[in-house]
Formats: sequence, C-alpha cells, structure tokens
Amino acid sequence: MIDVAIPPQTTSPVAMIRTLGLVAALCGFIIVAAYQGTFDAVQENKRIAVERAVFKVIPTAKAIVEYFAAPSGSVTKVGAGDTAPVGSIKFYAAYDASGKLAGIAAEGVAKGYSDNVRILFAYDPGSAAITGFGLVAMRETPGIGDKILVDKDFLANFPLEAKLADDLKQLAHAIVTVKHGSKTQAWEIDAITGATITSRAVGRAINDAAQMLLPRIVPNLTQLKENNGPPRS
Amino acid sequence: MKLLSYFRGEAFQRGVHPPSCKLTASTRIRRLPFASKVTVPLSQHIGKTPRPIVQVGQEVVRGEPIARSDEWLSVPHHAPVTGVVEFIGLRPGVRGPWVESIVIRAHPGASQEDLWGRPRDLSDATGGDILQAIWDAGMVGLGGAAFPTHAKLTVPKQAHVHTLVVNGCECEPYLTCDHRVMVEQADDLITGIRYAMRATGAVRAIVGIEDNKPDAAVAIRAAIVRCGRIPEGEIYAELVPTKYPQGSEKMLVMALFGVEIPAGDLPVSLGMVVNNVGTLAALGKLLPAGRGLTERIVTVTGPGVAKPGDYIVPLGTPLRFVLDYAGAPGVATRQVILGGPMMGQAAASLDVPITKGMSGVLVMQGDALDWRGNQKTYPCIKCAECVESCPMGLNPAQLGMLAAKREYDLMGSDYHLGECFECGCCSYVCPSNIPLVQQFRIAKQILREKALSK
Amino acid sequence: MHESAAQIFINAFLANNFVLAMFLGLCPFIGVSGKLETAVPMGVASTFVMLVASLCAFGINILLAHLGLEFLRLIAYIVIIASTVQLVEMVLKKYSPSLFRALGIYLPLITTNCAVLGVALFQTAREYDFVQSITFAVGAGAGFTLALVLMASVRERLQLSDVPAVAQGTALSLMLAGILSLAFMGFAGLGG
Amino acid sequence: MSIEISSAPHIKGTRSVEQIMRHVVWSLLPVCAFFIFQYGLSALLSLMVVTVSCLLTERFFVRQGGQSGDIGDFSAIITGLLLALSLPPGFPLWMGAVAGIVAIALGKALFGGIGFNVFNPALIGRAFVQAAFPQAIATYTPSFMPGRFAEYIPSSLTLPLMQPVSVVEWLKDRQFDALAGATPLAKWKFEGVMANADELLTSLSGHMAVGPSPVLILLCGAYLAFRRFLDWRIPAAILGSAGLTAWILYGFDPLRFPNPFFMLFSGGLILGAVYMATDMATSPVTPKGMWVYGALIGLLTVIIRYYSGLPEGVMYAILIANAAAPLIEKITQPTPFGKGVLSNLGRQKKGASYPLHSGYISREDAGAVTPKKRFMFNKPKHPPKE
Amino acid sequence: MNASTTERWDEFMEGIWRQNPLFVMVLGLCPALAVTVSAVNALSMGLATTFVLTCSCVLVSLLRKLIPKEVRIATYIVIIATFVTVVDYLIQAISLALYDALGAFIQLIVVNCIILGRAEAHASKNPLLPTLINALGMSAGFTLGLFALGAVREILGAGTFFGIALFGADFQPWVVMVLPPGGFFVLGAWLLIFAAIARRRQKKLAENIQNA
Ligand SMILES: Cc1cc2nc3c(=O)[nH]c(=O)nc-3n(C[C@H](O)[C@H](O)[C@H](O)COP(=O)(O)O)c2cc1C
Ligand SMILES: Cc1cc2nc3c(=O)[nH]c(=O)nc-3n(C[C@H](O)[C@H](O)[C@H](O)COP(=O)(O)O)c2cc1C
Ligand SMILES: Cc1cc2nc3c(=O)[nH]c(=O)nc-3n(C[C@H](O)[C@H](O)[C@H](O)COP(=O)(O)O)c2cc1C
Ligand SMILES: Cc1cc2nc3c(=O)[nH]c(=O)nc-3n(C[C@H](O)[C@H](O)[C@H](O)CO)c2cc1C
Ligand code: SF4
Ligand code: SF4
Ligand code: SF4
Ligand code: SF4
Ligand code: FES
Repeated sequence: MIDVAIPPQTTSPVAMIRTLGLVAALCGFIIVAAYQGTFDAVQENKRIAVERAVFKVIPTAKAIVEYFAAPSGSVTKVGAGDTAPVGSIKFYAAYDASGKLAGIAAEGVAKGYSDNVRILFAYDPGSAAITGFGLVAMRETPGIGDKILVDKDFLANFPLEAKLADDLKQLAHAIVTVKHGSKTQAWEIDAITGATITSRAVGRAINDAAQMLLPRIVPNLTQLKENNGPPRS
Repeated sequence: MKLLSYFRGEAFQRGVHPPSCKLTASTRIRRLPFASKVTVPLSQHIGKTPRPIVQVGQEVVRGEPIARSDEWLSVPHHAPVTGVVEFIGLRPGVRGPWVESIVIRAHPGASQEDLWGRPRDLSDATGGDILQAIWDAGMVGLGGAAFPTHAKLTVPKQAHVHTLVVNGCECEPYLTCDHRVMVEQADDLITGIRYAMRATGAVRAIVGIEDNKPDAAVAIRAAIVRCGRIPEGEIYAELVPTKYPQGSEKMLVMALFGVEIPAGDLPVSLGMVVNNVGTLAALGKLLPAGRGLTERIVTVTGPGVAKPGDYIVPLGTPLRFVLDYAGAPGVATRQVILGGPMMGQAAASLDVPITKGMSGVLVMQGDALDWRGNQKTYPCIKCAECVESCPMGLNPAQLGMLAAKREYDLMGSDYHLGECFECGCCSYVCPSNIPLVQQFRIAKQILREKALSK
Repeated sequence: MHESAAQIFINAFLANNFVLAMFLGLCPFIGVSGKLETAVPMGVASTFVMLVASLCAFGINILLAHLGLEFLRLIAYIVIIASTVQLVEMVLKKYSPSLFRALGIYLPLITTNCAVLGVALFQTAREYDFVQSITFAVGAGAGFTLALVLMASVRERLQLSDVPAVAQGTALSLMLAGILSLAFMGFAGLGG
Repeated sequence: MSIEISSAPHIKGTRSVEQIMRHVVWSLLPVCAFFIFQYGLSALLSLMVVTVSCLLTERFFVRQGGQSGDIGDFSAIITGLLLALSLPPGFPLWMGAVAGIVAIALGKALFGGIGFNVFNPALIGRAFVQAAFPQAIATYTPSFMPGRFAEYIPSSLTLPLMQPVSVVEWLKDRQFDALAGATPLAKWKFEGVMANADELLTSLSGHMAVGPSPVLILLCGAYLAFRRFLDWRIPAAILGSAGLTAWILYGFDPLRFPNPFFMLFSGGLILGAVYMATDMATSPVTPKGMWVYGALIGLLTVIIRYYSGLPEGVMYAILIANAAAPLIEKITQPTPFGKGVLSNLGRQKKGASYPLHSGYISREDAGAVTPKKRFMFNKPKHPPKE
Repeated sequence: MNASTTERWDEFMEGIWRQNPLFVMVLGLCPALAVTVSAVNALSMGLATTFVLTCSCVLVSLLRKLIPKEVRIATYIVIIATFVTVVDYLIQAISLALYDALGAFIQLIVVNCIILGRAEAHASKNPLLPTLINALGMSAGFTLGLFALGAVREILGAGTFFGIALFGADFQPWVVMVLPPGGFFVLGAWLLIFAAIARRRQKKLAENIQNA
C-alpha cells in the first residue's frame, strides 16, 4: 500500500479530550474558588443591602427578620437556604432597639415610564398605614422619574392609609394615585406634575402588593409581635 | 391642476403643460426660395446609409434619385434642386461630426419644377405595389424619428393591423407644421391615409388631434365628406386633451384607446400603426405624381424670428439661408434648435442642412435662454415633481440620484432606465434644475456601450 | 407582577428595543446594516438563534436550579448555546440546503453576540416562564430585525447623498442609530 | 459668431427651490402671527431666536463646505419657524437655540445639506430637546393671558444652561391654577378632561394651552396644496388614517377613547400633517409611497397617544415614518408605462380614458397577435427593382 | 531605555491609540454605550474588562502549546466565561450598587469580541510577556474609551463628575445624554472629532509634501 501523506488529524482525539478536560477542570476550579471565596462577602452584602433598605424606610428599626406569607394565610420565618414555597410572598419584619415590632417592609413592583419600578415600602401595623417607601430598582428618566424620592409634596403623601376591609380580604380603599392637587382622601396619592407616570407606578406597586400581602399578615400580627426579633448582638 | 385634469378625463397619466407659444398657428404655409447650394446628407433616417449614384460634375434634375441602397431598411434620396453635383464627401452634420453628403449647386435659371416624376394611377394597386411606391419615394417619418415609412407600413407576418393611427398631435411648443398641413392639405392627407390603409390592411384610420387645434379637425372632417367615397366610420378625426408628450405614439394610443403599448413592443402588437400627418399628406401628394421626397414643411419660429411661419423647404437647404430668409439675423442668434424646444437638438453650426426629419427650426435670441444661468442648481429635494410628470411612469428622482453617483447598472436593472424615451418632462419641471434627461442620455449611452463591448 | 405575552412582545419589539434602547447586538447592527439584502437575512437568522438560545437557556436553567449549580450558569449558557447553534447549522445544511444558504453564513457570526446571550440572561433574570421566554425571544428578534431593516434602508439612501467626508462611516451610523433611538423613545411606556 | 449648444429640453418650468420654500414661509406667516397673538411677546421672541439660530448654524455649515445649498434658499427659515411653532411659547430661549442648532447640524448638515437629509430637521431638533429637557418642553402656559404683550413668560428668559424658573407661582399670581398650563392632550391623558371643539379649533373662548391654530394651518396648507407646493396626499392619508383608527377605537369603547374629532384637532397633529410630514426631502417621492407613509404616521400617532407614556405622538410618528420612508419608497416604485401585468386588462374593462368611437375594434376582435420578432422576418425576399 | 523596552512601550501604546478597540476598531460597542452613563460606571466596566482580558490572555498564552487547534475557540470561550464569572462574583462582593448599575453587561463581557479576538489573534501565538503587554494595552485603550464616553455623558447629563456637582444647583442637566440616544450621539461625536483631526493632519501632510 502506498502511504498517502495526508494526516487525517494533527491532534489525536485522546489528546483533545485530555486538554479540554484539563482546561475545564482548571476553569471549574477557578470558578468554584471564586464562588466560595466571595460567597460570604456577597451574602453579607446582600443582607446589608436589604437591612439598609429596610432601615431606611423604617427609621426606628434595628433588626430584621425575613418571612414568607403563604397563600393559606400563615407566615413562616425564613431560615438559611430556605426556598420560597409556591405562591408565597417574602416580607421583612423590623424590630426596634427594644425588640418591639417597628414595622413591616415588602417589595412592590409596577410598570413605570420605561420599565418596571421596584420599591420597598413600609407598613406600620399600629396605624395601619404605609409610612414610606424606598427604591429597589428602576430605569426611569433621571431628573423626572427620580423626583419620587425627593419631591417634598410627593413624600408628604405618607403615611398613607391602608386599612383592611372588615372581611380582612382586601383593603378597605384601594390605594390610587390622583392628579396633582386633587388629593382628598388619606388613601390617595397626590401625583407629581411632570412625573405622573412614575407616581402612578408607585401607587400601583404599593396597592398591588398590599392587596396581596396585608390580608395574610394582619391576622398573624400577634405571631410577628411575639417574636422579639432575631437573636442578634 | 392635476385634480382638474382628473375630472376632465385624462388622456394619459402625468405629462406636462408647457406654454404652447404656437406663434404661427394661423399663418399659411409659404414656400422658401431655393438656395444657391444644397447639401444632402446621405444618412437622414434610421437604418442603412444609401450610397451615391451620381458623380461630381453630373447634372441632376429636381426629383432625380441621387442615392440608393438595396438594403431593405434604407431609402433613396432625390435631388432637391436642378443643378450640378459639386462635391461628394464630408460636410458638417447636425450633430457636430461631419457626415458624408452630396452638394448640389442649383442652376440659377432653372424653373425648379419637379421634372422627374411620372404620374401614375394607383387606384387598383395592391398593398405590395403601394409599399414599393412608398419606398421608391424615399419616404421616412416626418414626425421626427425619420424611420423608413415602407418598413413601418409592412405588417409583420404574424401580426394583423386593423387601425391606422394618424398622429396630428404636435404637442411640442412652437411647432405648427402638422397643424397647417391638416388645415391646408387635408385632401392630400386623406389620400395618403387611404394608401397607408391599403398598404397595411387596416380597416380604420383615426386622426388624433390635440384639442387646441379644433380647426384641424374641422378641416379633416370636411375633407372626408368631400372625398365622398369613404364609408361611415372608416376614417375619422378625434380630439384629445392637450398635454405634452401626447404626440408620442404610446401616449396617443393610450389617449385614443385607453390601452398601454406593452413595454418594449411596437404599436403593431396591438394591431396599430402610427404615422405622422405630415408623412401621410406627403404620401398623398407624392404617390399619384410618382415623385420622390424633395422638400418638407418646416416651422421656422422662436423669440428672435421676424417672419415666423411654416415654410416648404427644399431638403438640403442650409440653415443659414433659412434663418436669413425668415428674418433671424445669425449675429444675434444664441441658439438654433432643430425640432421643438422639449426634444429638439441644438444645431452645432449654421451651415448644416435641413433634413427629412426636421420639423422645426427654433431660434433662441436675447434673454430666451437666460434661465440656464439664472437658476441655481440644488441637490434633489425629492419634491416628486418629476415622478408626477414622467409619462412613462418612471422615478426620475431616483434615477437622477443614481446617475450622480454613476450607478448606471442599477439604473438599467432596477429603475427601468431603458423605458425612458427622453421626452424631457422631468428636466422641465425639476425645481432644483437637475439636468435629469441629459444625465439619462449619457447613462443610456454608457449602458449601450457596455452591452456592445460584452 | 405578571406580564402578558403581548406586553412582553411589544416591550422587546418596540419600547425596549434591543438595539435602540437596550444596547444589545450593536456590532452586527453597525456592521451589517449597510445593505438591505444582507440586513433582512441577518435579522431573520438572529431571531432564529435568539429563539434557540432562549429554549436552551430555559432548559439549562431548570437543570442547574435542580442541581444547585447556579454559579455555572454563564459558562453553561455560552457553551450550550454555541454548540446548539452549531448543531442546528449542521442539521440545516443537511436537510434544507436552501435555507442554509440563505441564513448559514450569518449563523457563525451570531452565535456569540450579546443580543443572543442577552435574551438568555434577561429571561433568567426576569424569571419568565416558558411561553414568556419564547415571546420575549421572538419579540427581541423582531425588534432587532426592524431596527436593522430601517437602518439599512436609510443607509442605502445615504449612499446617494453627499455626506460630508468626516461623517462618513461609523460616525454616521452611530448618529443615525442615535436619531432612530430618539424616535423610538416615542414608544416608551407602550408595553404597559 | 458662436452659437450655444445644449441638450434638450431647451425650455424650463418656472418652479424653483427658492420659490417653493418662499411660498411655504409666506404661508407660515399667518400661523406665526396668530401664535404670537395667542401667547404674546414670549412667542415672538421664541420664533425669532429659534429661526436665527437655525440660520446661523446653516450659514456656518454652508461656509464650511460641509453641506450644499445656500442660506438664501429659505429652507432653514422654514425649519426655524416650524421648530418654534412646535415648542411651548414659554420654552427657555437658550433651549430653543440649542434645538435650532441641533436641528440644522444633526438633522441636515450631517447628511450633506438640503435634500439629502433623511429625517425632518425641525423634528430632530425638537426630539432632541424633548429628550434633553423633558420638563421644560411639557410646560405650557395658558393662551390669551392678560398682559401677554407687556411681559415675558418668566421661563423664557432663563439664563443659558440653567433650569427654568417654575411658572406655577407666576400663574398663581395671575389667578390661574397650575392645571391651566396643560395641553388638551395632557389634560385628557392624565386627567381625563376633554376639551371642547371651539376651544381646540381657536382657543378663543378660553385660556386653553393649545398650539398654533389648526384651522389657520389647514387654510394655509390648502393654499399650498392648491398651488402644488405640497402634496395633498400625505396630509389626507395622515388625517384619514388617524381619524379612522381613532373612530374605530371610539366605536369600541367611547368612554375610554376620545372621539376622532378630538384626536385630529388636539395637539400638533394638524401642524405635523400639513407642514412637517410633507417635508419633501424626508417623505417618499412615489405617489403610492405617500399614501403608505401618511397612513403609517396617522396610525403611529394614535397608538403612541393612546398607549405609550407620552401624551403627544406626532413627532415620534413622523420621525419613525421618516426612517421608514426609503423602505416605503423602495417597495412602492411606480410601474412603468406598459409594464403593468394587468394594466391593459384593467383599463380595457374600465373603458378608455377618452371616449371611444363606436367603430373601435378591440384587439381581441381583430385577432391581433403580438409578433415575437420585429421587422426582420417579413423582409421581402428580393429587393424590389426600380 | 533599551530597544526592547521601547518596543514594548510601542506595543502598549498601540492598543491605546492606533488600534484603540473602541474608537478605531469599533468593537465592544454594547458595554461601551450601555454602562457609560457615569464616569464611575465606565471605569468599573473598563476595569472588569481589563481583568477578564488580561487573565484570559495570560491563561491562553500559558496553555497555548497544549490547546489543540480544533477546539481552541471552545477552549477560549470556556476560559473567558470562567473569568467573567469570577469578576461577576467579585463585583457582587465589592458593591451591590455597582453590580446593579452594570447589570447584565458584566456577564456580557463573555461575548465582547475584543477578548476573543485578542485571545485568538495574539495570546495564542505569543509568550507570556508580550501577551500581557498587548492585553494591558488593549484594556487600557478600552477603559480610556469608556471613560471618555462616561465623563462626557455624566458631565452633560447630570452636571457632575464622579458624583461631584460641577455647576451649582441651578444647572439644567441634559437628560438625553444619559438616555440611549445620548450614548450613540456622544460616541458618534468622538468619532467625528477624531476623523476631523485625522483629516486636518492629512491635509497638513499633503501641504508639507507639496511645499517640499
Ligand atoms: C425623555 C422623556 C423622559 C420621560 N421620563 C419620564 C419619567 O421617568 N417618569 C414619568 O412619569 N414621566 C416621564 N416622561 C413623561 C412626561 O414627562 C409626561 O408628560 C409626564 O409624565 C406627564 O405628567 P404631567 O401630566 O404631570 O405633566 C418623560 C418624557 C420624556 C420626553
Ligand atoms: C430600431 C428601430 C426599429 C424599428 N422597427 C420598426 C418595425 O419593425 N416596424 C415598425 O412599424 N416600426 C418600427 N420602428 C419605428 C417605431 O415604431 C417608431 O415609429 C419610431 O421608433 C419612432 O417613434 P417615436 O418617435 O415615438 O420614438 C422602429 C424604430 C427603431 C428605432
Ligand atoms: C416624447 C415624444 C413626443 C412625440 N410627439 C410627437 C408629435 O407631437 N407628433 C408626431 O407626429 N409624432 C410625435 N412623436 C413621434 C411619434 O411617437 C411617432 O414616432 C410618430 O408619430 C410616427 O410617425 P412617423 O413615422 O410618420 O413620423 C413623439 C415621440 C416622442 C418620443
Ligand atoms: C411643504 C414643505 C414642508 C416642509 N417642512 C419642513 C419641516 O417640517 N421641517 C423642516 O426642517 N423643514 C421643512 N421644510 C423645508 C425643507 O424642505 C427642509 O429644510 C429640508 O428637509 C431640507 O433638506 C419644508 C419644505 C416644504 C416645501
Ligand atoms: S417633433 Fe415635436 S411636435 Fe413633432 S411630434 Fe415630436 S414632439 Fe411632437
Ligand atoms: S425624459 Fe425619461 S425619465 Fe424624464 S420624464 Fe421623459 S420618459 Fe420620464
Ligand atoms: S423634480 Fe428634481 S428635485 Fe424634484 S424630485 Fe425630481 S429630481 Fe428631485
Ligand atoms: S463577537 Fe460580538 S462584539 Fe464581536 S463582532 Fe461579533 S457581535 Fe460584535
Ligand atoms: S454586539 Fe458587540 S458588544 Fe454587543
């Protein structure tokens, strides 16, 4: 037989697989190392971020506990590594320095001018009112949309009445955003001229979340109050 | 304006309405005296160039054949004057380059009657005989294109012609020769039409006349009655709304019948043949007399002409002679246009002769051409005027932009450059003064050369 | 908040157009938008790859979540999307050579561009379900195609303009993209 | 003696670019005059500043050689006037100047000057400032304010680069509430208040913050269309498609959607349809294309107004249609004479466009066939002899 | 300085000026436009890219003899994706706010073709040191480009620079600059400026040649 001088392959499959395996192993090692190395810092960061956000909307809070509100109406504390049961909503119970329940914070989201507006709002069980809100994320126009955080008239909307109806199934009055200068009720939000759309989004986010969440929380307030905050130093 | 023409019933879509300037519409046809020397270019028509059959020094009588060809798509020439052949060779041509011509010095004393022809009776001649007679007469289309008439009247084997369309539109501003022919030579025209019908086998002839010449229609209808032998409806005259370029055969057929001649096809594909009124009137006069084409009617007009009018001009008469006679001093002349102002060609010099296809001599003097200098050229502002005026339904704006970037191939392949018949409507209307049709001519030329070199 | 399929589509197609509002897929957008005849197949091919990527990502994500290996998500996405596209390319080549000829030359260009990976990442981040994911991918692809086609036709027209010499090339394309993006701001808030 | 040689045609229509543009400027003057009458000194100053900034920018680029055309062609004046008419009367002058500069620089010079631009320059200017200064551009003041010829709207005279002062206080001093400064569209969209027909058309009866008078614009536009300085098809298509879409939606849900009349006569739809969408350089040249283009603008306008976050949509609709115009033009190229597949059939059925003589023999009757080859085939065998 | 140091320096400067990935090669546009709404974001993105680019190129260069031709692209992608994942977690660990601001564009560094291009065109053929220098030069060029965009957009769009107010409270920010169109306009404007400079230089050169 005549040797045709065309090598079918420069590298043998074994070598190829060996190298790929090596590279993959190396990469896997690097990733796992990075993941492990940063895991604590990331978790800590996330916790601090949540805490900060909650502390901001509930100024008296000194500690928080994470809860799930299940559709059945029960609330359960979240332990490390727990995954959310289907249909449940996460919220935070905040406790002040003396361990008393200072308020409840939860996230709400609604479509704003250009994308979703995600906020964290605080509910005060004592007065049954929304006492304030903070921003989680949004892509609204700088200079317009972000007025919701600084506009004095807008911030004056809070506390905002959020009483449950007698059947404890929904809010007595849905929270609505009305045009600037026409707020007459305690459950209405006075919009910002020029940023009506973002104002509306805030109103809707609060309303949607409150309608879902409050009927589950309010019956369980005692459970939340009894829990004197997390055992933290 | 567009709306108005819509309600009036548009003859064909788009087109333009240039000012008509028909200065000579009611001036009778006059005869021009003979120049002392005439120059007969050998190539005056579409097709093969005939060769001279006379020698230098030879005496010729008016009407005698002086050039002939055996080629089918070619016509003979006849001596326009009685005189002596002085020179055979290159003389200035209309387009600039010199062309092969026969120069004849007229006998000063000659009576200049047509001596050569022999009257004959064609009353029961067959179509073939008539075609032969037309060929011998050296007839070409007098409407401008100068296509050999016998060739046009020969119906292709597979085709059938039912209608002869007689083109009496004369849509170009200034020109009135066809108009005067219809008014003054209506009887010759009817005779010519009947010959052409016999030659083609058409059962019907329609004279299409723009409605700014009602008197022409009246004259033709009167001639039909006078003739007497014509069955009802065989020949009739129709008025069509005036609009440029009605005279184009495509537009005229559209105006009369509402059908489009398919792109790339001739009217014969719809069973029609289109002839100019001047051509048929000349036929009507020449065939019974057995003579050849030695003269034609030319409108000499324009802003600088003292005696404008329609003149019977011997072929080969130098332009300078015509201008002098009509009172257009050569010194003041800025431009001489052969044909009408929309499609005519600027003469390269005043020494060129009148040829068979020349329907008008338009003399521009003084400020008549100042618009060229006064108007600024802008980029195309996409005003769509040109699109709204192109009778062929092209997009001259796009073609113009492509031409400016030398995208000639794209013009031909995607934007139908080949359909443009260079009527000039687009250039006429363009507010940006873009020389659109001028660019298209160049583009077509380049594409032709490219196709040839392949 | 649950977004309906129509909302997701309109958002990805117009309001948050991948190219003009989200800055994804800009390199092909600037590079391939010179001619209409390349822009259209490029758009179609991209839409197709986005759909493939979206399906892959949906599957991988379920798998990784199940295994608790979310930190491998990125590397898994990129490897699997790239190889699936390659596989599809081979299948196409074998069973539909005409389709392959129309789209094939564009496929390798697209496998690793950010619009495709963007679809996968965004649908994961927004926790879309299966139908939502598909709608999102198709909407994003349609939006990409729309932007590409508009840009290409405008650029073809500008070939016939006397654009100043300094502005020719990428600068002009970017300015055009800016103007288009300005015009698309009119759609803001459409999908809600 | 020498004679000139030139190529046909040797005569020329009387139209020129300057003439067209001059007529458009003239026709805009009554509209501007009424705008000034509505809003007083601020409107006058705004018109002047914006136009001058357009002209200066144009002059700079023409001198630079970056663009063709010249300042004498009036097109920059049109850009300036239309831009100013589309801005609120109390828009800070420095922002107006920015809009003018952007309009000419980005909207026109970038593409090579007059005729080459793909987007309407005035709208590019406006879209830019709308995105840059969204609050200022949404701040309207009531029309027919007393004393409007004696003082400026305070926001007009804002120092360059600075934020405009709020007009709310100023309005309060004059017993207007803050809502008086909302345009009819904003009022409808954000407050559900609909303006009456008479207010929309002239605003003479109240202090509604409306733009330039639609009636006047329609009149001036009709004049231009009649003189054929603009193409009537585009406004007709826009108003038709916007009206139709609005009417259909109104039919579905009259409570949620306003009536078509409100849709047509509120905001800048009429100004946009008559003067801005018709800008020749940025609209298709093909007649069919103009219908498509107009219909697209009308449809987009209604969609943006009803469903997007903004109260007004004409500007964006026109800009998007501008971007689509080359594409529209490409797919609506006219069919050349004699090339339409069905052109002959269709026409013959409809009958000739000119009344036919009764003796007309149709092609079918006569059994005519289209010859495949031309004359070459029936050439006589032997050349006939004399 | 000896010859090779100058060469090295030239090679480094190449990436910054003559072969600038953003302004000259016009690559990696998406991150360049998406995250440059502020100078800080621009710099962070630049540094993240630098990290990924440098690490991947170094690793590729080290492994270049080992990697078979047939699977090199796959290998590069895996390597790049690895470092992107690393940088993703690093940024999360450093600051969540920054992580949110950069959004998905950190993960999209994977497909930034500057990196794959460098790995393929340079790192796979060169030893460690030149690779490092080349990668650093390119990264520096990209980072500088991002910074040029981010600075302009932040100054005009918010009136601040690194968050410090520059013009007092009454300054009217040009919101458009931090919106998507602004990104296109600013990059386009930079390119126009560079083109104008290049033209002027060419003209001068031509004049000089003529005069000489
Ligand atoms: C570029 C631009 C950005 C905008 N951004 C927002 C925004 O972030 N939030 C918002 O509510 N409205 C935004 N708008 C919408 C207008 O400001 C709109 O007119 C206003 O929200 C309506 O409120 P008003 O009725 O109080 O004037 C934006 C508009 C433009 C042109
Ligand atoms: C190359 C050429 C070939 C022609 N062949 C024929 C023909 O075979 N039969 C015919 O009747 N006319 C023929 N014609 C004449 C045309 O029908 C038409 O009358 C001539 O081109 C001038 O018409 P126009 O002035 O409308 O262009 C031919 C013309 C040209 C230029
Ligand atoms: C734009 C254009 C305009 C024309 N106008 C006329 C006209 O007004 N009168 C006319 O007889 N022929 C006109 N023609 C020439 C006709 O198409 C056709 O060639 C002629 O009527 C044929 O007759 P003939 O061969 O006897 O010259 C025009 C051609 C074109 C292309
Ligand atoms: C009917 C008509 C409408 C016009 N509309 C505009 C316009 O909306 N905006 C503008 O900048 N220029 C307009 N122009 C002026 C001119 O066409 C414009 O500057 C061109 O875009 C420049 O190429 C208009 C001109 C005409 C004749
Ligand atoms: S030469 Fe002129 S007038 Fe005569 S037919 Fe032709 S276009 Fe009409
Ligand atoms: S010259 Fe040609 S393109 Fe121009 S109008 Fe006439 S047919 Fe149309
Ligand atoms: S008439 Fe002239 S300016 Fe108008 S569209 Fe045609 S070419 Fe352009
Ligand atoms: S890989 Fe990405 S960045 Fe590179 S050219 Fe392709 S699309 Fe552009
Ligand atoms: S497509 Fe190149 S970076 Fe996004």
